[in-house]
Amino acid sequence: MSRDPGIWTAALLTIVVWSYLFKQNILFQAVEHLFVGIAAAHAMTVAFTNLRDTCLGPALMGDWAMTVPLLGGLLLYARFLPKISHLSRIPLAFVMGTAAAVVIRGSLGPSFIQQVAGTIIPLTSPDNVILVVGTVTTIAYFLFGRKSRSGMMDHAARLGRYIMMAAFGAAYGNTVMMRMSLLIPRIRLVFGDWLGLLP
Amino acid sequence: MQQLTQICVLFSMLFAGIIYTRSYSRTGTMPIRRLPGLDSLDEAIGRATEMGRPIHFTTGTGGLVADTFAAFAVLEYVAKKTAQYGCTLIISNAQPLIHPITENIVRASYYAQGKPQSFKPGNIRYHSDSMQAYVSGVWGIMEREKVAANIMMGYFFAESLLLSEGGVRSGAFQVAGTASTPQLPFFVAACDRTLIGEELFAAGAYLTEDPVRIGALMAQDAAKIAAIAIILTGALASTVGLTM
Amino acid sequence: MKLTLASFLTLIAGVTVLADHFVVVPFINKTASTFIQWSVMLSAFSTALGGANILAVHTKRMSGKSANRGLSALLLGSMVTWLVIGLKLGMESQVYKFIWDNVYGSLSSTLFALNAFFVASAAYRSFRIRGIDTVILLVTACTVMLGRTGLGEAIYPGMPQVADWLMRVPNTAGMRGITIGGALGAISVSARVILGLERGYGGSERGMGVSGYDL
Amino acid sequence: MAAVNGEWGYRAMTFRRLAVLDSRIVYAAVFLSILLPLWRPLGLSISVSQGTFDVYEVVDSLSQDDTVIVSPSFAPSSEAEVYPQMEAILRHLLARKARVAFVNLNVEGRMYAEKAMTTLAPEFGYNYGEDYVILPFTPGLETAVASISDDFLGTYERDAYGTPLTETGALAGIRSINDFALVVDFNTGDTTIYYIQHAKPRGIPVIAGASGVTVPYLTPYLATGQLSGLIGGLRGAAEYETAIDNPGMALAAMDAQSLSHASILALIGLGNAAYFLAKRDDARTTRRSRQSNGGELK
Repeated sequence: MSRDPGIWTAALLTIVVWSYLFKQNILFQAVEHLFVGIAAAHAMTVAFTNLRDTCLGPALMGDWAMTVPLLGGLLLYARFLPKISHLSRIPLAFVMGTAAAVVIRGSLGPSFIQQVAGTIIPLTSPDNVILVVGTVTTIAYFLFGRKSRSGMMDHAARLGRYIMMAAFGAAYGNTVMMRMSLLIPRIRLVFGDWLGLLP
Repeated sequence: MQQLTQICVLFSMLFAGIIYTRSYSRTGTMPIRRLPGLDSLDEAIGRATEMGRPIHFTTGTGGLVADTFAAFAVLEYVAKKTAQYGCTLIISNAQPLIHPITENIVRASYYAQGKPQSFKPGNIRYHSDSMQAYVSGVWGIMEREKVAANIMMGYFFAESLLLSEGGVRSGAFQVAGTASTPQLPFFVAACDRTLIGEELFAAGAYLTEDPVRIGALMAQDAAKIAAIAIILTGALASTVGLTM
Repeated sequence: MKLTLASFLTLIAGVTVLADHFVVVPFINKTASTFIQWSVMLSAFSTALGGANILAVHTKRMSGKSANRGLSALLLGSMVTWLVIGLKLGMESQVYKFIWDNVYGSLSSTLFALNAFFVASAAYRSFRIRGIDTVILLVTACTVMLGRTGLGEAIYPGMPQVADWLMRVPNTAGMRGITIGGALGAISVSARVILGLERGYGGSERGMGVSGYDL
Repeated sequence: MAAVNGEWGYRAMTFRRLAVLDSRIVYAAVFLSILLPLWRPLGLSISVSQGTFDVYEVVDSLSQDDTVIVSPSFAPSSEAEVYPQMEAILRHLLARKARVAFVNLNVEGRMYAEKAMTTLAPEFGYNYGEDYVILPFTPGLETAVASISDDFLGTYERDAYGTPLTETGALAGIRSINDFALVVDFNTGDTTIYYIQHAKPRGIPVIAGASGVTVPYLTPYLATGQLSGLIGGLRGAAEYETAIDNPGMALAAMDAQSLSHASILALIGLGNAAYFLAKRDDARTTRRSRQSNGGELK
């Protein structure tokens, strides 16, 4: 049995989390609240440290470019003052615009054009045929118009649904191993490092 | 060349979107087929109202990405319906930036339904940006507040299965939607209904029947037909030895 | 289309960052990267909004007669203590590191590892021969699971190859189709956000007259 | 409810109960099937695949004069899969008497290097500084790899503990990346691809250990020869332990994997059987009650 207070803490908490599997209980609820408290405080500490180094510091040193996010950041808190609460939309609107543009940049090339281009392959092997047919029919599944998905497209879409199910099944089976491997270190901690039962 | 193709795709989609929007505004006939996954949202809301128990909604730990934008449209719909039926709506957030946005959406929806007094800011909750802490917080809500329906729309990471199995344990009816391909298999296995990939993006158009969204959805359809045509022609051409 | 300061900012930010992707103009490239940097900082500022929400929800619960008063007190207590330790002693301090490794670290990896149990219970519940969809799901999942351990090889030596093939061909095809559709949806919704159209306009038959979500 | 009391109805209840088996039984099955083999390893043998054997061959061809870069670039979430790979390959490297330089592209890298060498160095008589060196964390991922490949000595003046590299015997003969014999990257991300793009063109062979999820992204590079070998997931680690004839944590964990997979498959089978029987009995009960009710359904 271990004498390390760190291992004791970690092992006991691990057991409390496992107890949730048996039944929701007061210990788990306590741990849940403790956990959210620590995580939220950690996020704030990290955010504050980052802001101090990258924004507040330079802004106070006279870097004008950093006074803009500083003002914007303060505007976010305007929502707590009923009279000027609408001002908090301004920084959010700015972030939404930037984020949306970043999404378009990432989706246009790698997720759309390159995926389409990657499917243009010679139909010389059964694998290639399945790849092309599978991709095309899956795309057909996502046709939403009444007109665009009729006749042949509807049959294609049904095949596409089956292809997707095969993809989901395979991906599920493939992940099982990784998910199982997550449990191994936890069991080693409780039964090995803490209780000293494992070889 | 790459950039040029990208610009062409972007502008042709915009252009097609405008044309389809105009034609829909003129004719007014709904061009979208029925989407059972989205109809199940009404089922979820109805069930919760009947049982007199709350609905839980979350956008996952994904930040401000496209899936989350699409989820906002679903949230707007759900918030309006719950305001209308007097059912409690609880929202869990993992991203601090998403938190004020969801709050605004729900507030605006309650005002639009003429029920500003029913809006409770305390029902929109932030559980820190740590995935596991957020998951444990959501479990707590689902069990303690006896949630009748759990709606998960947005971009999810490994919390997908943790959240949905937690929902199963508390007996909630679950509808999920995401375009995150690694997480889709888990939602499909664990939830009652799943919006797969682009179906989530169709939600806004389908639920609100907003002409702009419908027009854009039809433009997406046109782009998909074009993609199918390009793939098939290209593949056939390269089979017979033509290269581009 | 009503142009407000907010929607104007969305448009400017969106168009600049998008233009940066297509053109090489030093001014635009510089502005775009500044914009992205600012957005990151604004997200950091918003963290305290989350903290404020936790504070508001739980102080209210503590002042009420709710049965969970103790839990809320625990949450606020741990949050405040932790914040003080983090800001005062710093994240490099011994106390912070001890709790970080043994409390936070242990809780997050154990919670994450619950996935091992859930991946089994979800499979047990949903891989049922109910219709053609579930049959496909069941067969492919079980084949890949078999192929990934020595078990499958014992039944049929080619099982690992079959599993690899399932991952390489049907899985790629299906996921690629979903990615292509999803990308189009993403482009379309993001373009609407930039243009201020995703705020909803007009009414509809379902009586869901859209006021738009204001940001 | 007449159905419960009837002969068939009773059986249908049993099957139905099985079909909606309490998930706690599923959890218990998973838990035991992982715990038991860790406690008492079954020692199921596994075959060594060609891919793993290729890696073995590359490492086995090293000699005492060779210096190798080992890069623990994995994250704690995949530690269970990738760390055993690293330990197995390190054992082999140390048995070949190769000198090792740990390059850390992740914050956690140094921790894993220290953890591995704490047990392995005394076992193989390795001394820090003379036989192996741990280099400091280098941020920047792709830029870090590019900079190491361009100018190794420029990137590193000191080791992770602040000792100038000129004072460490292990790297005495190293002027640039070309003086290394091999790069071994243990990854859960794109780091192997960075080594392929930046170190490989300078003539250094690259081999990799990867988590199961990452393997599909790296296999294309094997076919083109840009990657000289790849071991994947826990299974790869177990195969490597078999290849070097040193059964370790991966083989024990592999037993746990096999058993847990088997129990999930068995549960799925059981669930389906129960579901079927319950459905069949339901149909019979309905038929019988229809007869007794004069053909009327309730």
